[in-house]
This record gives sequence, C-alpha cells and structure tokens, in this order.
Amino acid sequence: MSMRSKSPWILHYNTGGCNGCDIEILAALGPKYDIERFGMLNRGNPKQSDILLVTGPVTLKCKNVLRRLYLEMPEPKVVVAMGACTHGGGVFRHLYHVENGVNGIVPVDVWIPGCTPRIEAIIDGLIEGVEIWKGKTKEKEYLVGHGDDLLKKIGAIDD
Amino acid sequence: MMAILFTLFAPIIGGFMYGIERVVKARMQSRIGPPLLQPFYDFVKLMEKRPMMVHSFHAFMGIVFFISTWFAMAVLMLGNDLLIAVFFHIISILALTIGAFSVRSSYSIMGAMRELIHLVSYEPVIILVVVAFYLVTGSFDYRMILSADTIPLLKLPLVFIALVGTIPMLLHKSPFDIAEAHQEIIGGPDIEYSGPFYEAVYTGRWIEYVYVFFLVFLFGGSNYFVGGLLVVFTFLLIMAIDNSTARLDYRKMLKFAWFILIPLAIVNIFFLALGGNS
Amino acid sequence: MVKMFIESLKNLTQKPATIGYPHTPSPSPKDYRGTIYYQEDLCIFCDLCEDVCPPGAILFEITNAAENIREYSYNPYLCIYCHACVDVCPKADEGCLVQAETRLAPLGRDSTLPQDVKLGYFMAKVTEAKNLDRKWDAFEARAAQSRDEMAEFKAEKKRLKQAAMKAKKEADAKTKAEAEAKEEVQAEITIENNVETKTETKKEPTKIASAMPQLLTEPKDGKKDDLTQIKGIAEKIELILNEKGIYHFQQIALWTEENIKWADENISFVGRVKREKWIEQAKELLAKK
Amino acid sequence: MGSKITVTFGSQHIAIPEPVSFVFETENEIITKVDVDVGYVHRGIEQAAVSKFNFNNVQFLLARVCGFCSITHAGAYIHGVEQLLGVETTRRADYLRLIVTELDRMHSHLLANGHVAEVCGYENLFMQVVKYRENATEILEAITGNRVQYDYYQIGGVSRDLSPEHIKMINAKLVELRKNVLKMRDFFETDYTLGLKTRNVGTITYDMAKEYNTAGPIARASGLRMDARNEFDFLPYGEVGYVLQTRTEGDVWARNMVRFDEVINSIDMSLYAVNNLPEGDIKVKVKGKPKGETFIRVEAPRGECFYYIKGNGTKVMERVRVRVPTYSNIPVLRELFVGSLYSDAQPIVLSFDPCLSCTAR
Repeated sequence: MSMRSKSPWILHYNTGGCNGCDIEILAALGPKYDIERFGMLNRGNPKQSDILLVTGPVTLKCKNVLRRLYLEMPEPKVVVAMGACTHGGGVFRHLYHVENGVNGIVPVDVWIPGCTPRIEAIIDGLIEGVEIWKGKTKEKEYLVGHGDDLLKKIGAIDD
Repeated sequence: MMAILFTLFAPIIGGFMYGIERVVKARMQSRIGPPLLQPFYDFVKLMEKRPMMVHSFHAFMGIVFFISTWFAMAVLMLGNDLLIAVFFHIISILALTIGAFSVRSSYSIMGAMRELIHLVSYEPVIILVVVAFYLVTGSFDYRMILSADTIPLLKLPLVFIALVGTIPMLLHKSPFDIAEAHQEIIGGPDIEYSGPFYEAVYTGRWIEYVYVFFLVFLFGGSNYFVGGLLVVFTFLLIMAIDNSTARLDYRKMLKFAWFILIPLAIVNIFFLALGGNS
Repeated sequence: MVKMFIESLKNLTQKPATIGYPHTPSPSPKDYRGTIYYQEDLCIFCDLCEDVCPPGAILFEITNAAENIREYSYNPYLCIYCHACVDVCPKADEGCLVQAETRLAPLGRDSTLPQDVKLGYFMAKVTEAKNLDRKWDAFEARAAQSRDEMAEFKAEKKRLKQAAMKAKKEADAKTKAEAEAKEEVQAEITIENNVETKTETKKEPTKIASAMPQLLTEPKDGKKDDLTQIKGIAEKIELILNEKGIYHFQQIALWTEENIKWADENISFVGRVKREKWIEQAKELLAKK
Repeated sequence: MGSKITVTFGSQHIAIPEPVSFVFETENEIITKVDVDVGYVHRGIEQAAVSKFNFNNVQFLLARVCGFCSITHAGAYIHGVEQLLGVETTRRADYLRLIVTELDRMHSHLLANGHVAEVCGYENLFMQVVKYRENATEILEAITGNRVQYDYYQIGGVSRDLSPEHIKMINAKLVELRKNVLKMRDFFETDYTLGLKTRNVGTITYDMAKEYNTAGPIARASGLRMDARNEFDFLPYGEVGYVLQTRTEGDVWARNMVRFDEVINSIDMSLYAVNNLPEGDIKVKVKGKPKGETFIRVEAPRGECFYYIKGNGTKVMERVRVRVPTYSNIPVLRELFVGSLYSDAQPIVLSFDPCLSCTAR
C-alpha cells in the first residue's frame, strides 16, 4: 500500500479560473520545486490519472466536462481543489455563470487555500491528497448528491 | 540457464533502465527527479487500479503487445535467431496498433498511424543490422556473435551509427517521440488503456529497452567490456539527445531514416561485402 | 541543439536547482500576504471589512438583535488574501485585523479544522472538514437572515418609537390638565405591550414576506403520510416540514406560487420545490393512494 | 492515411491548461477545417463589476480576470478611475507601478516562451526557462506579497513601498536574470531542431497582421509598430528607456524572439527605475465618487488592453467594458491553422500566448 503512494499521476483541469493556479502548477513542474520527486507526473489523461487537480470556480459550461473527467478516472482517485475559487467560488462567488465551487460537481477531498496558493502549499495539498488516496480502494465511487441526472444519462447508475 | 534467467528478468532489467533514464533525464534538466525504483512504484500503483476497459479486444491487444514483446525477447535468448526475434517484435507493435485502431479516440488512431510510420522507419535499419552481424560473424545466433573473435563495431561503424539513430524512434525519445507526442496526442496508442491494461503496455515498453540495448551490446562481440561500455555510452548519448532536441514531424523522421540511416548501413555492408570477396 | 547538448551534460554534473521543500522547510517570505487574524476585544463592529471583502469571506452574524451583539466569522479557504479588509480597518494598527505571513495548511476531507480563536466563530463552531463550503453557504444564508431580522427589528423599533411619540403628543394635547404621573404609567404600559408583539414578530419573521400555506397543528386522524416518498425530501426535511405543520401529500399538492416561495424561504434552499417537482409528485402519490 | 480524422484539441488538453476547444478536421495530419470555441471561461465579470462590487474594490475582481496580466487589468481600471476622480499620483508611485508591471511582463513572456518549447517536445528548454523565471517571481513575491495575484495597485497609489534591502535584492536578481535570459534567447535563436519546428511555421505577413487587427507581440513580430506603451503615458515609459521591439519574420520563432527582446528591455527599464526611484509618498488620499466616462489603453503582456469605464456618481460603476488582446488575435489564429500540420497547431496556439480567461471573462 505504501508503494502505491509514491506514484500519483495528476490530471489538471481548469474550470474557468484566472490562470494563476495553472501558472503555479507549471512552475511546480519546473526545476525549483520539481514535484516529480514524489513520483507525480502531469499525465493529462483521465484514464491513467489518480489525482484530479481542479482549479477555478466551475463555470456552467465546464460543469459537465469536469464531471466526465471525474467519471473517466478509474478508482481509487482523489480530487484536490486548488485556490479560493474552488471553495465556494472565491471572488467569483454568486456570479451568474458560476457554480460556486467544485464541491457541488465532484466530491472534493482536499482544499488548498490561497489566491493563488504558494507552490509549497500546492505540494502540501498534493501530499495530503495522496494520504487520503492511500486509504481508498478499487470500489466504485458514484457522484451521489452531485447531479445524478448526468449519471443516468450516461448509464453509470440505474434510475 | 543464463539465457532463461535473463529472459525472465527482462522486465525488471528494463524497469531499472527506465528508472535510471528518468533520474538522468531529471538531472540533465537540473532537477532531482524521481527515485530509482519509480517504475516499480508505478507498476504497483497501476495493478491496484480498478480495471476499466473500452472493449475486451482493445484490452486484449494491450496484453498481446506485452506478451509478444517478451516472447521476442525469449526468442532472442532461447530460439537463438536474431531475425525471428525482430519479426516477433514487429508482431508486438502490430498488436499495439491494431488495438489502438479498434477504439474511436482520434488521438489513439492518429497515434497508431504514427506508430506504423515508426515501424517503417526503424525496422529496415534493424534488419540491416542483423544482416550485417551475419556478414561479420556468419551466424544469426547471438551466442556465435558474442563469441566471435573480432569486435563487430570495428567492422560495422556506420551500421552502429545507424542503429543509434534508430533507438530514439524505437523507444519514443525526442526528437522522434512522434507516436507518443505527449503534448499533441497524449501518449498516442496507449491513451485509452488504463489500470492493469495500461500496465501491460507500460511494462512492454521496458522490455523494448532490453531488446534494443541488447542489440547494442552485441556490437562488443566477445569483448564484454566493450559491449558494456557501448551500452552505457549509447544510453547517455540517447538521453542527452532526448534532452536537447525538439520533436520533429513524422515526414522528417521517415526522410531521416530512409535517406540517411539506411544508406549509411547499406554503404557499410557494401564495403564489407567488397572486402570479404577480395 | 549542440549548445543545449553541452548544457544538458553540464547540468548533469552540477547540483540540481531543486529545493528540498517538505523535508527542509522553505523560508516564509517577509510581508507575505497570508491568513487574516482577528482580535475581538479591539473590534468596534463597524462592519467595514465585511462590506469590502470581495469574495464575502468575512461575515458578521447578529446573534442578538436587541442588544446588537455580532459575531465575526471568517473563511480562510474562501479568502483571496487581497489585503483589502486590513486596509479599510480603522483599528488595524492596533491589531484588530492583521495579515499574517503564513497561510493555513491544506484542508483534507478528514483532517481537523484549524482551531484558532483569531479565525472567528465559524471556524471554531464547525467540527468536520467535510463539505465545508456547503456549511459556509448555509452560514451565509443564516447571517443574511440575521441581518434582515436586525433591519426588521430596527424598523419595528422606529415605528414603535414614532407611534409612542405620536400617542404621547396626542395624549399631551388632549389631557393637558391631567396629572403627569398617570401619563407616564400609560406610556410604560404601551411600551410593554409593544415588547411582547416585538418578540412575536421575531419568532416568525418571514411570515410577512410571503403567504403561508395551510398548516396543521397535528396530523389529520392522527396519522401522517410518509413524505419521504417524494423525491427530494429526505428524513431531515420531513422533520422540518412536520415541525412547520405539514403532514400530508394533500397539503403539498395544494401549494400555490406564493406557498412555494414560503417553502423556499423556510424549509430548504431556493428553487428546490420547483426543481424537484414536489407538487407534481405529491399529486401523483395522492392519486395512487 | 487518406481518410479525414476529426481531432479535438481541448477543452481539457495537456498542451494548454485553459479550457478552450478547437476542433480540427485533418487529412494526412494537415488541417483542413477549424472550429473554435472560447466560451468555457465566461464568468460574467463585466456584469459583476457593475452590480456586485463597489467601485473601490472592482480591481480585486478585475485582477482575477487573468492571472498572467492581473496587474494590467487592475492597473487599467485604476488609471480610469483616477482620471474620473481627477487624482494625480506621485512620481514614486508611478515608478513602483512600472516596476511591477514590467516584472509581470517578464514572467509572463518567459513562461509563454518556455511553454512553446514544451509543446514542441523540448522539455529541457522549458525546464531551463522556468528555472530562470523563478528570479522574476521571487522579486514579485518579495515586493507585493504574492507570486501571481499582486493586488498592488490601489486607487491613488500602490499598496507597498520598496525598502533599500528590496532594491539591493532586485538589482542582484535582475542582473542574474538578464544574463540567463540572454543565454535562453541564444538557445531559442540558434537551436536547429527548434528552428525546424518554429521557423516558417504559422507565418503572419505584415498585411495579414494589419488586416486581421492583431495586437501585441504577434503584431510586432510581423513588423507592425504598435505598442500602447509607446503612445500613452499613464506610466513614465519615456523616462526609463523604453524601446519598441519588432521583427519582420512573423512566424512562431519571431514571436518568441520579440518576447525575449521585450524581456531584456523590461529588465533594463526596471533596473533603471529601481535605481532612480524618485522620493515621495506612495499614495495620495482620494475622495469622491467617479462620475463621467473615459477609456484607457494599456499594454498587457499579450497586447493592447482596452478599458471603457463609466461612472454615475454612485458607489457602483455604470459600465466597465473590457476588450482584451487575445480577442483580436483569435481570428488570425483560425486562418493560420488551415493548411498547417496538426503537430504544428500546438506551437502556433502557444506562440500566440492565448489568454482565454481574458477573452471570455
């Protein structure tokens, strides 16, 4: 089990944020912080990823994309939400085209505070996510309470 | 006995080579990089993922890729014929491409097409390498090559250069990582594999390392020290080239292989044949 | 290509540029914009920080409208660390609102919340980290409601005061000759009466805003329907409905637009009745019965 | 390989972190048709700026229009409000604003160039650029208190002052950065394989640049002499040695080169400004509420950013209109794709340094 925690692969999706977090993720891949030390790779492929790293307040148009990405990831998986936007929308809270954070769409496991977080905080958050990931199993996770309508549409659960 | 052991441990040796590669690559980019055993951590992680497949044939083809690559290795070590091993390697790549064609992802189909172009580019050179070995040592048997009196490298310098030129194509390294092209088609043929099925493809790639660097090792002949040195040198060279080039277009790869590498190997073999007759 | 080749080999021999962050802590930069800390005994409750906060991460909940007692709450995970609240705070120099140089650690689903008095009442009261943002949503609604109550209370107070003044003036005009002592007693009585009405209005403040549906004190024939059969009504909501006086499908089936509005305000979050089609469902269930 | 393949590029793709969707129809990997959808990031910021926020904290919202050019968005708005209020900022505040704006430009340009190298499959060059870029972000962190979202502009001045230690640190780091940026520019300029991938790829001619109304480094790489820093003097660019940078090739390579030239120029300007910082206050007191209308043009790292703001004497603005450079660069992008290879599509997109969160707001 502990060997598993040394190889988390990341899927990054920006759901309508300001790019600030994405810049910092790119910088975290760079030589100074180098998150590959922990075996983390930015795979960009939901089918081979373990950590869904979400940034942004989830605009209405990104909502279903985010859900699909989450469902395409095989279990065990965790969601790490980064930045203030993902927690209730941040500065975009209650705007008309914004879903007020990630937790209404996919279940969030770790929140990283900050706008934008320091890279040290990103590393901390990913490690925290890995800790939660260690405790998860192959069992299927449904998006219960997170909009079952789409799940029914794609046949993931019965009516 | 050694041959059987070597075949059995081929994935492990390949995994170590991949681990070393990742560390060296990170150091060349002035990073610390992952631990040496990282590929095996990935291995364990992928085994523990929920098996999720597009359809059973696709998943099966991924496993066929792994098995036939390993089988090519086994043929190389036990069947004692280099040429047959080369053809088994072709079968493994074909299995991968057939699997990739069988899903509807456009990235996968594009990756499969590029993979075939890879095959067309490097496989003639490798066959020429094997033929050159035959001309030098008079055998397709690797044991005969390894016990030959001469060091094949001295007679086949241009063939060796051609082989080094094809290694980036075979192992999907920059500048010829066209089929994998992480920023374009995100892994190409492997994109739709996940969990344990991706495991098969991932591990199959490690065996390719052993396969190709074994060919490099053969250039040392009976002098194992020269062979080992060649492997280390080639490995570092490939790493450094990987880190200092951009990805090229597949057209350029095909031109490079057919206009430079194949003539290079043929010229060498031609002179060898002339020298042998006179 | 050649230059990069040489550079790669040079990097191979040199020490990597990576810092060993989790193992060796990296220095916290000076004047870094981090968590906002609050000191209650210095606060003058001017509410300026609440007004200025762009994401609304600072909220004052009015717990006691009569005595104007407010509680400061702050959500560090929603905060954008923009420094605006500290700039606007009149007592920032004395340390009422201070921006620290560090930020809170990431919040895992099962990790304990930071228990710091200086983070305000919300973080102190919430125990579980799971679904923290929804709890904050609920808290925001509660704080807004408390503010409405406060406004209502103030308006009521003003009205009463005016009424009392008017009454007093009229009384003055009418009975100039009457004794002053008697007058005072009368005024006191009216005020006392008003206090009673005040508390009544406070109990159900939203009654005025929208029409209440037909409510029962107890189920008809002593037997209530199983409201959870309606999709969208969980056990918890059923309890709330029962408490309000709704026991039967029939009651829900008879709801009008205004009743739905009432339900939105009093039972669950906005739009739920319509979205989950409670009324249609109730009608169907009624027909089945 | 004769049949047509429809390839989607986005909304989730490793090469471009932002959600944007391109649908390419390819034949032999040559793009024949393009469909662009940029609306994924729309959040309704313009609406919020005139309804939810007061005029004195709209800049915090506008800074989060885009993380790359946060300082320009906040800056443009604040310049406009200051015009409406009739505020004269001190020269020291102007200089400090200029330093932070230019530092922002540096880190944005460097990341953009590094990202082009990354999508060309040149991972090492990306790593080297990011390594040296840290110098710029470290300075920004020390001055403003955050690496990306600075919130440095305030109505009437700036939020923080520079201390002598800061000036010393900035000098040391900028000199180092200048040395390394020159080295990086050399890599980009002379590298053979990167040249194969970037030279004569996605070429915009001078006429095309003019016709399609491009902006920023994209226009300047095609020889169009346009830069809002050259025309407007909200910040004292004339005093610190600003030079307009142009190239004539108009391809991906030229855009990278223009960015490097601008980074060098920005470093020079910042060094001059830091060492010749005028004395004075950093902030002046502001009273009143904005009334009237005005427009502001400032140069974001991606090009010219246009703001139109209108106040009506209340604490909420009446109109805040944002027009961003990427918006005017998208049409020519579509034109470039048709006929180019799919493997060149990523370098072309990234060489535009697209900022979709600006475009859709």
